[in-house]
Amino acid sequence: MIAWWKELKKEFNYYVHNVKDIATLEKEIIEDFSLFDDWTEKYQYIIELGQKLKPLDDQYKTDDRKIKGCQSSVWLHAYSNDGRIYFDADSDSTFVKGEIALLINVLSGQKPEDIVAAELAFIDAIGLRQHVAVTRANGLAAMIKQMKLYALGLQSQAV
Amino acid sequence: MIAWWKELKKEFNYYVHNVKDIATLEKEIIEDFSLFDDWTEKYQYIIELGQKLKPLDDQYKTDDRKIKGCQSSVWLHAYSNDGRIYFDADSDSTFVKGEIALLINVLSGQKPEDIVAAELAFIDAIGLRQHVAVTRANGLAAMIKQMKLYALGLQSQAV
Amino acid sequence: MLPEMTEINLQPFDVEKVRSDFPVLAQHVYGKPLVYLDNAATSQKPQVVIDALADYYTTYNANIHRGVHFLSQKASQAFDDVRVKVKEFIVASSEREIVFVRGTTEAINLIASSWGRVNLAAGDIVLVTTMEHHSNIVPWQMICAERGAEVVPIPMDDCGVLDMQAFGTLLTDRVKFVSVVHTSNSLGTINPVKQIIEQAHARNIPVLVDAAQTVAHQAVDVQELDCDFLVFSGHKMLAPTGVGVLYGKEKHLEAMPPYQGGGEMISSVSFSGTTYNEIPFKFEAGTPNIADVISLGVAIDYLNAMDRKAAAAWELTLMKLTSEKLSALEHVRLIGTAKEKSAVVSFIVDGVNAMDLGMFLDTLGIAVRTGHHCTEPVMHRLGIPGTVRASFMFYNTAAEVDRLVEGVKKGIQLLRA
Amino acid sequence: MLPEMTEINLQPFDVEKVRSDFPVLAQHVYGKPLVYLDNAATSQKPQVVIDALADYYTTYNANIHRGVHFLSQKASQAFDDVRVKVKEFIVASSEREIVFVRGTTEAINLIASSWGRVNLAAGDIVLVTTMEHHSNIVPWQMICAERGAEVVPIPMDDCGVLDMQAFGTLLTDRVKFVSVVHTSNSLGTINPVKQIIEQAHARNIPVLVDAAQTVAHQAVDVQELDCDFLVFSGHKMLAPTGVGVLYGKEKHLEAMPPYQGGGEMISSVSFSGTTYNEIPFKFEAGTPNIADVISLGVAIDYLNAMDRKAAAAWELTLMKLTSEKLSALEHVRLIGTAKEKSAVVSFIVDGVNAMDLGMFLDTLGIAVRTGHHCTEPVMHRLGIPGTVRASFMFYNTAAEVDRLVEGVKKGIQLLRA
Ligand SMILES: Cc1ncc(COP(=O)(O)O)c(C=O)c1O
Ligand SMILES: Cc1ncc(COP(=O)(O)O)c(C=O)c1O
Repeated sequence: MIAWWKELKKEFNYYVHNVKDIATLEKEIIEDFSLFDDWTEKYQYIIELGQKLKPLDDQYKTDDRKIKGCQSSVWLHAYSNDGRIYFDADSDSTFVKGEIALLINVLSGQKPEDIVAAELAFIDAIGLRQHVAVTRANGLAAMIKQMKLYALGLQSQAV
Repeated sequence: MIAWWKELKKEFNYYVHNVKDIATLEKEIIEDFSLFDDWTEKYQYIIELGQKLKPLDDQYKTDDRKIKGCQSSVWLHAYSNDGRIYFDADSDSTFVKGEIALLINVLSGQKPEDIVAAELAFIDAIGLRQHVAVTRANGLAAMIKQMKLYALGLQSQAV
Repeated sequence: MLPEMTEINLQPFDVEKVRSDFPVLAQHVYGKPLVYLDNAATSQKPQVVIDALADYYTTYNANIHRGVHFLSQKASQAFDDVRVKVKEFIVASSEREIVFVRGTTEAINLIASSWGRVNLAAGDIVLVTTMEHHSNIVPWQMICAERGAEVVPIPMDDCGVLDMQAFGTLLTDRVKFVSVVHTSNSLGTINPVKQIIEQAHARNIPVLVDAAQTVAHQAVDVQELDCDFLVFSGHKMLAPTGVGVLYGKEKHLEAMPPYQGGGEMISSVSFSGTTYNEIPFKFEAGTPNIADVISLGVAIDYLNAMDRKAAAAWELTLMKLTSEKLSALEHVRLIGTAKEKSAVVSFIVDGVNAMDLGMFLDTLGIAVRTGHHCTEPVMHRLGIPGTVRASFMFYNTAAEVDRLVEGVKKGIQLLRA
Repeated sequence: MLPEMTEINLQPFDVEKVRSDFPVLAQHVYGKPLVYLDNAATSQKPQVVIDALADYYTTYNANIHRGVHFLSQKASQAFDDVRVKVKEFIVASSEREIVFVRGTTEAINLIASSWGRVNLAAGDIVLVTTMEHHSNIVPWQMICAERGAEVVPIPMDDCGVLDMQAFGTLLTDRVKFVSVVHTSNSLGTINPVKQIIEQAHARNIPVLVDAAQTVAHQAVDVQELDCDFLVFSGHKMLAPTGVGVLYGKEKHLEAMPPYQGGGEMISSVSFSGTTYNEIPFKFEAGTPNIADVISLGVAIDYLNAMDRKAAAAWELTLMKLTSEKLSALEHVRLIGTAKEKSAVVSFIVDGVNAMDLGMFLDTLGIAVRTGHHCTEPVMHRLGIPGTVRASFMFYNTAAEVDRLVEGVKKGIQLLRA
């Protein structure tokens, strides 16, 4: 993939609703990560994503939006529009922001039922889980759980 | 040593007061045990000693003469005469009786102060400790302690 | 008797192959090949379990759960994997129901202390059996003394069989908890725990099952049993010393206050107030026994990989063989002759002290246990000071049974002289 | 700065020789040689300690104390020998004062629960410090909540030094117990425990010393300290996970009720009444962690055999080197700058999240810990969310310090971008 196009596509995906389905987006991430040789490169790429993540408006950094179980502070804000769910998030950890960027890329703008059903196999496929999932320091599992809970909540609200 | 003489000497030592000092008696036991090749032979010899030990009169098998900390029941009776202390003992375990026989051989008929001071190195020297001392099942340590307590008690009584 | 024995020996189990996995069994003791028949006290460990310890300390030892570095991630992953393995091993519904402890004793203390302190009141009764290990008596006596409650034993008959009629009668409104041993360590009796649980549940009484002597020898399914708690020690099931498992239904663990406080079991700490972590972590204070937990997982793998049915049949074969041969000896009396019985043979010899016989067997390289086996009430009930106990694991052989029987014969000759 | 560093580097300690005893240190992580600087979380183990485990399970694994057979005698002897070694290691007056536990956390829970339940009453105060590990806060909070008592922290200053004047003021008649950390795991501060003990004893208040971070790094003499209790974990002093030590003065241990009930800790059991064993066994319920206790003995032997003074000097050298080099970097701030300090360097970087930096260092094969290190009140007091912590053991090298400093430099570049 040509670099500038990849960039553009990513920015595009982050800030407007997703037009691709979850599976496709996961596949793209896996493709992106296949370029990296080792954990240092992956880490640096996730940091880059984190540095680029749109910051969350301070009004949303409330305690009820804070995710428990992370070593860092993580806030997740969700809203729905047109039957789709959008996420914004922030953290004091750039790495966590990078992880969130990956999750937002895949899940934001999707339909609630798809979010709830998503298995997010890409996390394993890109080798992220082995570095973060087993430690309670990193709240990746907690973030995913919270996103799904929002989707569940907004789904039932919509009904 | 000629066998019958050894036998006689042993019987003699068990039933009348000791005329030899503790060190000498310990040395003799160590000599006796040096004849045995392995633990089976030592075990059998101790069992023999146990089987030969003069049983304790039932009137002395009282709770206050019972030694705590043994897997088997052990009663120890002590009395003094002529400034020397004599022990009689019994157990439902023949092996324990054998151990007691060894202790009585060395300590019975001795002066209280010698009993209190006795280090009883023979127990290590004949390899008994490695088989019995570390397990709380066998109350060898408790028996020695009780003999010394009697000696202490009778010593202070005598004063 | 011979035809029956021959039949028994035909169980299709390759014991020599299995034995070679257990390095300790190749030991010589006093120049004689070791015959290890003290498996109810602790089992030996297969080489893979021993290797797992060395592997852990040689390649990825690290403290877990809060570390972001590679070794910590690897150790955390290995540790967490075992919780899943244990969950599957006892067919729990969630790994949240699996708490790692030091052993059976600590597990029972945890439940008695945590569950008991909030649920027991003056006049209440905790039912146990007469054949409990001390570890399932004393923790209840301690909390009952504190709460003004009482520990009451379900009686057993002379064969070591629980009196289920008496159980029915004892199950009054005062009973708040039932804590029973699944497999008796001194008698071998396998108790009808499913039936006990059903009857107790009919009155809404929770039941703890002490499976210390069970998990290495038969399949356990906590959902099928429907027990509220189940506890066991790793060291009796091929795993290292220092690790055990407490299974508890989620609803109980959620409701129970924490037992020990400290690192790992908290969510946040301040002097104005501390909040606890979720289950199972709420009950795991401090650095856990990481290496031994990981090795417990390897022990479970080992058990899962073998033909457990054949292994269990082999153990029962050895038990029957031993029972037959020993009871054929003059002066010998078997203690514990329940029909439902595990591979434990307890016996006494008229006129021979149990410890004396045990020590004699030791001189022949045969390891048995003697005494009350931490079940004094059993001995008291049967009017005996203790027994000699041979307890089997699938790696024992028929030749070892013969050496035991020969040893007992010789011992009787010597000791009854 | 260079001359001073050169001087520092001249400590006569053959670190390469020592390193070769620790197989894990030869690891490569992500293709890079491992730099293990997470020693305050857990230490690595010398080969002799790992071998002791394998040796135990391969040649004499058996349950202890009640067995009359050879393996049990051998295991019992080895186990009991360690109690004597521990006694000598901390210069206790009797091995009756040495109780084996799972670790520091369990030791403190035992004391809080057993001592606290009979000695704490409504309105009483337990003094701790602001820099306690959660394991020395939460157990006291739990027992105090039960007894209506209160946990009060002795404050510290911005450098992480205890406010001894405040301590004097806080030491009122309401104080019934003082429980203090000897060496802070997050700051490295070494507290004046001897002085604390003297002042508390002047008012007849017993003192517990949490020596988890001390015993591997400096000599401890409980008689000289005159502490009432001292606790530590094996896994932080070259021994396996799952074993720790509780030292208590005989008079306290004698007076305290048992903590857990079960096998080993009883003298006799019946349903009409149970009598407890003598100390220390009264506090050791159930099958102990035999193998790990035996390996703890080997770890003590290893420490005793080395030139501990040189090792300690080397650790402090590394600490000073790291402190100097890190504090020379822009944006870096050291956290914990007490004069009396152990080989722990905690720091934060302005504008860089601690976990991000820790993870970056991990990508370079450097293992540090990040976060609050189970001392949340410290972070709260200093107004920071957490730190990056490099903690040293004598087997670390000056080259590793350089790799850490280089890593931090690069990390700052990347993460402050
Ligand atoms: C000062 C201090 N106290 C207590 C503990 C708890 O030790 P453990 O987790 O081994 O029980 C630690 C370990 O992190 C510590 O550093
Ligand atoms: C039936 C039963 N319960 C409890 C225990 C105590 O187990 P542990 O000593 O491993 O805590 C044992 C072990 O002897 C046992 O056999």
